[in-house]
Amino acid sequence: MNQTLLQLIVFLPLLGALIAGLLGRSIGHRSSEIVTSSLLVLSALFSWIVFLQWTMGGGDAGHGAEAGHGGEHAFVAAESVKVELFRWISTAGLDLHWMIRVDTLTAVMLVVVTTVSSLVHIYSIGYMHEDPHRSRFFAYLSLFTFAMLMLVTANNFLQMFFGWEGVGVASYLLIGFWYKKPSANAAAMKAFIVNRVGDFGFALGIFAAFLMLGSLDFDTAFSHVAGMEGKTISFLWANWDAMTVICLLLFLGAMGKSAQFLLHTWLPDAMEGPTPVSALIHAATMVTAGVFMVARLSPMFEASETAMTVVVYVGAITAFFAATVGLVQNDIKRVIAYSTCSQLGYMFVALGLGAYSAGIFHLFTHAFFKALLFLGAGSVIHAMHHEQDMRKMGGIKDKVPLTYWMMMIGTLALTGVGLPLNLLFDALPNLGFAGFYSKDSIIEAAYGAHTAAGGFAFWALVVAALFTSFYSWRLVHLTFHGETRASKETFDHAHESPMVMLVPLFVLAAGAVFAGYIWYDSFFGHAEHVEHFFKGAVVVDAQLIDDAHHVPVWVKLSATFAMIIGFLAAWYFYIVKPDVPKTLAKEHSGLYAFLLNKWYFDELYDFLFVRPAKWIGTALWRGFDDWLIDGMIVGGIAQRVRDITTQVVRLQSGYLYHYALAMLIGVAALITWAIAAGGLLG
Amino acid sequence: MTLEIAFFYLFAATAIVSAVMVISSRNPVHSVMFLILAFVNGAGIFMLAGAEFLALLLIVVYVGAVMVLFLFVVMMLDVDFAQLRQGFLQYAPIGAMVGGILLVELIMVAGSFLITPEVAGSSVLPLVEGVSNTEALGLVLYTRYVYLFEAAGLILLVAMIGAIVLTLRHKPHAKRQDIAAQVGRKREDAVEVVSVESGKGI
Amino acid sequence: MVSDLTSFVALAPAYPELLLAVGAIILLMMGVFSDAKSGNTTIVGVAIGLLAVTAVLVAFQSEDGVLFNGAFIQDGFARYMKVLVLIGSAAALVLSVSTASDHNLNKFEYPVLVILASLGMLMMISANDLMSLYIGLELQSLSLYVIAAFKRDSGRATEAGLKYFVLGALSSGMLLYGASMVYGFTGQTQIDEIAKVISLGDPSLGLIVGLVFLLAGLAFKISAVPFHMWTPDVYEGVPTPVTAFFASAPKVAAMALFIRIVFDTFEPIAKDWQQIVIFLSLASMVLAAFAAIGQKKLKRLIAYSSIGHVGFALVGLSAGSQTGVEGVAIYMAIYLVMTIGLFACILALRTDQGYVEDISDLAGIAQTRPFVAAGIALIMFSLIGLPPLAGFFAKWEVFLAAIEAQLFVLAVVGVLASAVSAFYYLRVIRTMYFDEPNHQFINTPNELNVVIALSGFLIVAYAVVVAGPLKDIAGVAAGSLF
Amino acid sequence: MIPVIPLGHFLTVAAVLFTLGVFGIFLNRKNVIIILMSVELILLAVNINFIGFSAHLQDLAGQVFALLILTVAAAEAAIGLAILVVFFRNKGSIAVDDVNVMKG
Amino acid sequence: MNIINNNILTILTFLPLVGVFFVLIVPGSDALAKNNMRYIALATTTVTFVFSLVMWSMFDATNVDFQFVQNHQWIGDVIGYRMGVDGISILFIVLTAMLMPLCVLASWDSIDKRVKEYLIAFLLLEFLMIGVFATLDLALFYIFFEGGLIPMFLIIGIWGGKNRIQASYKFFFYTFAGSVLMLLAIMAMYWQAGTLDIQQLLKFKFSPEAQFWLWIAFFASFAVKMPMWPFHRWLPEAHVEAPTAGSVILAAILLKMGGYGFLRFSLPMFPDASAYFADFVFVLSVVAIIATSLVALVQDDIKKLIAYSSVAHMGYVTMGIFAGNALGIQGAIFQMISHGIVSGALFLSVGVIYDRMHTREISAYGGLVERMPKYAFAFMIFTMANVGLPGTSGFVGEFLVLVGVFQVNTWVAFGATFGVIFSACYALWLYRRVIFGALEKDTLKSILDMSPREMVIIVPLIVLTIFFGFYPAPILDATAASVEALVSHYQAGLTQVGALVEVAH
Repeated sequence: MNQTLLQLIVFLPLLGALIAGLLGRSIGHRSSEIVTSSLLVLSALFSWIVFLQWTMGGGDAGHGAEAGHGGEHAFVAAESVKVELFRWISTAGLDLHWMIRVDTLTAVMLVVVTTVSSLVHIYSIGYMHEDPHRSRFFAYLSLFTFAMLMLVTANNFLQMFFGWEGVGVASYLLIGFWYKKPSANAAAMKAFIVNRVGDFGFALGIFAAFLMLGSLDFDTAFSHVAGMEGKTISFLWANWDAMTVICLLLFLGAMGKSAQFLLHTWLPDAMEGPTPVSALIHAATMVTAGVFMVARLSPMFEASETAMTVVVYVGAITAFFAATVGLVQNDIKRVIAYSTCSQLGYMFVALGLGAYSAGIFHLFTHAFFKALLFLGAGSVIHAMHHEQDMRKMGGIKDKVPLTYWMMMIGTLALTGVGLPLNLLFDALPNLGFAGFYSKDSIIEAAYGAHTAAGGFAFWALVVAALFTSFYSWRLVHLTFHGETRASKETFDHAHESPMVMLVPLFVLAAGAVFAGYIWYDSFFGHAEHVEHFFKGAVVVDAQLIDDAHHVPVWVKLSATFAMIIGFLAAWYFYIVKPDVPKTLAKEHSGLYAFLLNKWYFDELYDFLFVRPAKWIGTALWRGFDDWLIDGMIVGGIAQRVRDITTQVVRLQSGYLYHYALAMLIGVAALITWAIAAGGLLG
Repeated sequence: MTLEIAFFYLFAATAIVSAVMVISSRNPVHSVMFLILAFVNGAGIFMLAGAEFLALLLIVVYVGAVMVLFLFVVMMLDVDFAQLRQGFLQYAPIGAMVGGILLVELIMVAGSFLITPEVAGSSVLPLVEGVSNTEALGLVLYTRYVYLFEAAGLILLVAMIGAIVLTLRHKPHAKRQDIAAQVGRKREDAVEVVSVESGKGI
Repeated sequence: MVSDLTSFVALAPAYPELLLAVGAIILLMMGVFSDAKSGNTTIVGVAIGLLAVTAVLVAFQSEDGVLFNGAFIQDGFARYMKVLVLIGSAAALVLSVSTASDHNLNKFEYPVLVILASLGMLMMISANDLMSLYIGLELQSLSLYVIAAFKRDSGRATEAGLKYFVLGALSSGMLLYGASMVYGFTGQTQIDEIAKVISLGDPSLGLIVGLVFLLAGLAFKISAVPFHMWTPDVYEGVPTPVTAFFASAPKVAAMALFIRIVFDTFEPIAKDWQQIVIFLSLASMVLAAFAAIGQKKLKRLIAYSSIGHVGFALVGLSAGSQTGVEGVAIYMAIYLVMTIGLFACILALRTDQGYVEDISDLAGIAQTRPFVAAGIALIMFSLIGLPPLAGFFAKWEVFLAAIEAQLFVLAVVGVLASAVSAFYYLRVIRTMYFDEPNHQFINTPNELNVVIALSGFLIVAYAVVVAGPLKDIAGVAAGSLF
Repeated sequence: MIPVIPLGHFLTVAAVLFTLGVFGIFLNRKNVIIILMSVELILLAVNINFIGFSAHLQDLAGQVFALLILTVAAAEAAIGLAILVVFFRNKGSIAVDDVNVMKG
Repeated sequence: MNIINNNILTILTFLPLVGVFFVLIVPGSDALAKNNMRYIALATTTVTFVFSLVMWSMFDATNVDFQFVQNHQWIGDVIGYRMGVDGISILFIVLTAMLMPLCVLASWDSIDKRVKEYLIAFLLLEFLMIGVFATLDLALFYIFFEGGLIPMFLIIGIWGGKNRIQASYKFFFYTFAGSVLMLLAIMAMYWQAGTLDIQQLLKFKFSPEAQFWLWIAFFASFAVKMPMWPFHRWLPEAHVEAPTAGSVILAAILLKMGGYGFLRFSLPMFPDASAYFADFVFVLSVVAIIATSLVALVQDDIKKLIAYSSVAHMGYVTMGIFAGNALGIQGAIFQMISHGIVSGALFLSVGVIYDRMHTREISAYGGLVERMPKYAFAFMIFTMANVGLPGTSGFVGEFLVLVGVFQVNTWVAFGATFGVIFSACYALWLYRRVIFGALEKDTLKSILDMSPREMVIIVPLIVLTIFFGFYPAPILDATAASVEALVSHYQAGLTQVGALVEVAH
């Protein structure tokens, strides 16, 4: 494989970022936009070349075939191409290099990242055309893409961490792009800090991994996993199973980045950023980094059953939780954000079950349709003059027909609409939108795992699918159907977006429609195909895939049913009887408020962490530093010194007799002492 | 023997009592007088120890000159004796206590004395039988101790300079006789011969 | 019973003293018979010359020896200390050249008394007998009493003189009482002979008491706590050039005497006097550090500072070792330079109203008189003991000796005291550098500038230029005691 | 010619006189001249010590020392009185409590 | 070239004094004279920097011995003039020399009163700082170490802010009180070992009991200098009140002396005591990281916030050093160098706006990005480096330290890693309040972006921050061999821990 090509894929976005960022003012906005976008498009093209070369032509699949037999597997280095760039941290037993590593997993991610990113770039040309800081925006976008590419091409933990943090910063910058909005600033900070909480675990995981595995290089580290069985690590107060600790710590990082339950709070707030950002970062790419990470580290996770179980539970809970919150949100972007959160939960469930390929598959398809939804939403918002509240929309289907249809495609893909023809005739392929394939794969895998966690996950995911369907259709209905609730002026001025924004939608829509069908076999078809496709890049559990394919029919249909129920409910609530939601909300005001306020997580965290932190900080500052150290100890010493000084100065009374007395006392004391010391008295 | 001891006690007791009076009498003139008394008795003690020359010296030089000087100053300064400040005895207890301790220790030392053989035999300037005290001193003062003797002279010089520089005042309007100036005066200084042109005046 | 007066040549070790004594008398005569106004400066000049010549004579005379039947000794240690004393005295006179008239010191007796006092100091340093010790001490002290009260129209000066005198007399009394005890219990007055007797047997009680009294008397002269009480009052009361003199030469001489006494006389009972010295040292360092903080008057501050520095010097002495003595020797040299320089700076700061008295008068002189301010700042930093200035090396030497003698507590308390003392030194610097000026100053006489520059140079360049040679010389000096 | 009076007697007398002298210095509040006299007392005590030792050691050096002390004491008295006089001229008083301008 | 080669350390150390001389002889105090003095200082510091680079280029990183060694008798046979560098010290010299020209530039306009004294103080400081890192004599080390108090005290006190006097006093006393104890320890070492030559002392084995006390004494000095919690109280004040360049030097160099001291003395000379006290240091370090980060969070003064963050960052350094393994120590050194660059840059950045607005109140700013995009960019880079973002130099050190510490004590690593979160909190909170937000305050409406002079100061630091983030090899390679040697020396010296425990009880 052409190494230069790989380098170009990674560094073209950086080049774009530098040009737009540093020279943006000199070369003008238009040039910045064109330069970054075209570099990105170029990068995307190269990615596709690499992807196709890699998955279709190149690589002989021999290696992957042996990998994975029901959890017990020997390590086999994945087939990959590595391009070493230069030395990084290499000292004292640590030897880390900047390197571009490409295997199937990376190739998939490359395609996702560069494609979505280039489309978002192009879309942004239209979306951001009024913004006075456009070149900065494009610089950030490209910078983000670069960091994301560094993440997915990492060959060691630390480079991954670099990309990980890099995307975090880019996300921070982009969320806070409208720096004048306090809410945007707050959201940006929140995103970064919550992510850092995850990174806290990630970092500790890296340390532990280095300690136990002796290397931070993926291949080397993986090769040592086999010997880890039964090894314990002394962490904090006890000895633990080494791999469990490592994986759980690392997973904490993934939770942060992928907005999983407990660390999800930043994602909805991140919608303060410009919509293209939401599409790119908070739907298609960055948030999936956690999924990518777990997949990338699959050989390690495989070694810890506990960790895997935790992953399943967290994913399932997130999927369910986020879906519930999504039901009642009014901000169009927030709905999609919670949806993203929920879908990430699906992915983690897949990973936790060992169906890595299914998780990646969902990641892959999700990127298309979620980006589509976001960009579509952006288009709506653009049309509505930056109105995001769905309660002030409605009935604009005819005003923005193309956008409407694109959103429809996205919704269909998200809710997983498809015809399970395969159930009827084995020979027939299933037909459906992308989400149909990937989501059903996960649900089936959950059932097929035949574990307690799998069972739990199955039901959580099915219910989540129902909710997904409901809120997705709710969104469509509230936005496009029915009577408008927008002000007259806004409604009248609503207009279709320019082509520069629509074309990316078309492309993504194509992906949302076809991606599942085309790649289903590679990701979750026959186990052999999957293994051949991945070439060892992730662990492929052939047994599980097989089991998943052979679940009962009702299981296979459950997702579709859930989808249909959700659709019907939404139709009833928002088209047939638009009063019902309000009545319901009133009747169950507690539950409604609970959901509307996102289970009160923000308030809880504010109460648990933010305010105590500030309080402790103030206490330490005023109490410890100022009062105790400065006031009591230093000030106390100073005061004692002054006291002594006063006394001593008073001794110097100016009176001769006092002076003489002092001398007398001195001499008497010395004599007494000398006599006593000399032992002459005793 | 007993006589000597008796005299010693007499001298000692008088000296001590006088010393107490020196520091406690209200009138400084009395103090000076008691001091003289103390010195005289001290001289007696000297005498008993065989230091006749010093005993006489004490009376002649000290009583005769220094004490008179004291008396002179006391009279001259003409201080107001009556005033006695408050807080006089504020520190007296402490002082008395410390002084008492010191005294006890010093007396303890006095009791502890014993002449070790080495010390007794190693005298530098043994008192020679048959040589009077004065003669003995005279023999060493200008020879062995000439350095100290000369230095003592310098000390007296300092005392002289000091006393003069501190107390001598040239009153600006007092007229003093300057013999050198008188003698050195020449005719030219005193007499001016002026040839006056007639009719003009000086 | 032979006198040493057999030949003049035999007196070679005492030539400097003879020169000074004769010189003093000649100067006195010159003063008496010269015109009061113009003669003064000449006499001061001659006196300075005399001291300088003597210093040179001391420094380069090769004759060591014991004279006058053991009353007088000239050795390396004496030579070193004498040079310091003479430099100190000469410098003090230099400081008075153009400032004397402002302080009513412009009488010919002043230089004469300074010379006589210096002579007394030389005699103290060379004292090898309790009697010569006493005589030297009194010659010095009496001259100093007079000098203290020299500005006889000033209430402060005379009060200072009176206090100095009374307490000085008391201390002399104590010293004498001690001397009598030592004499009585050893039968000797000569220092080395006493040591011989002491080493024969266990020290008797009387000897110990004698030692304490003797050291108490000497502690007064070096103004070690608790015999220091006169120092601040006297330093404040007497005219500044006199303070400069008091703070420099006599301290060195008394310290030299102290060293000689403890090492030559009481060497066999080192344990006993070490205890006392440690006590004096601790008390001086600590008390001075605290007391100085409360001072507003510059000269009082310097007084406490000098008390503190005596404490530090005694740290070296406490060690009771040759390195310790070497340390003290170096310490005194550095202390002398710092003191002289400091007083030069103070005398250089004259306003229309008079000389600076309060520390607050120094406000902002960094801007109006940067040269002098820099001088004071340097000296203050040096007094704190901050490297690379000379003061640091002074402390280095003495504390090193203390550590070697394993006097850890003393050392720790010492350095902590020096940390506390930094506070008041810094206050002076702060006033000069951080505050705004509030006085106009008139120009500095040239000789003061020279002194400031010279001492500043020595302080700054000490490490590079002076340290090595001085250490060698001090080593030789200390060696002669052992 | 060992004197019959035991040395302890001399030393005791001297000690008492010395202590009285010291007492005189710091108990006295009336006037400074008494202090000067106390100093003289101290010197007397010292002299008694020397003389006593001299006699018992059969050694002349003590007497020579005492002689020097006498000489110096005279000089000291002269200077002390001179200082006292100038002080009086400035202050108009020689009360001990008035010797108190400088303190702290 | 041989002469230079043999005397390069002397040249480096004393070059600033040449500058002092020339500044001194510039007559007058008018604008022209001031400018001349500034140019002299700039030239001197630049030349020094060039020399330091020359030295670095001649330095043989594979050689663990001291290099460019000079060893002469000086004061008696006690204190010698001994110079030499190894991998541990050389970079600090380069860092010092590098920052000085920037400091001179940073004070170009902002210091206009008593310029002569100011420049002299700075050049003296440079002399002393280079000396600290270059000397191989313990006493000489102390001389340089402590001598720095003088110019720094004056710099804070004369050219500082409102509370400068209190700040300068605090700075002085904290440091002084700590280091006098070290002075005694130095003497005790001389007494025990009979030499002050660091090379000899490194070979000398102190008894466990001696180590115990010596360690404490050295700790007293270095802990204050670092500063370690709870000896840190002087730092916020000194930093806040010092003029910009003073803060830079304080944060970038003076703090490093403590770390350098630990590395040079505590660890190799008192290995047993170091091992014994390691847990103690760990606890303090963790507390420092967490507590001061939290305190930083609630500051309303920009410089104070950065100062507190410095304390937190120094926590990593102490922790890494006492981890006692190569990773930790490498990390600690890197962290110090990086912090030197980053915190220096942060203070310089604060100086940029302080010069314009004369206030350090965070609330006085907001929305600066509007008028000062370049500045916002620079500040962002440094903020991120402060946060420890990978790709900036701030990350490498932190990472290495934590990896190293994790191998020794997971609790400590666990606690310290919280710093990752907190640093993000306070740094971004600061950034948000100063740079972001709407530009509402009238006073800020006419504020100008960085001038070319300021660009010259800031840009090199940006470049270095990022360069070392991506390619830390120049630093790591320079120190690697020496650190390995240090670690093996330390481990070899660890034979008597048990004995020391007995001593302590």
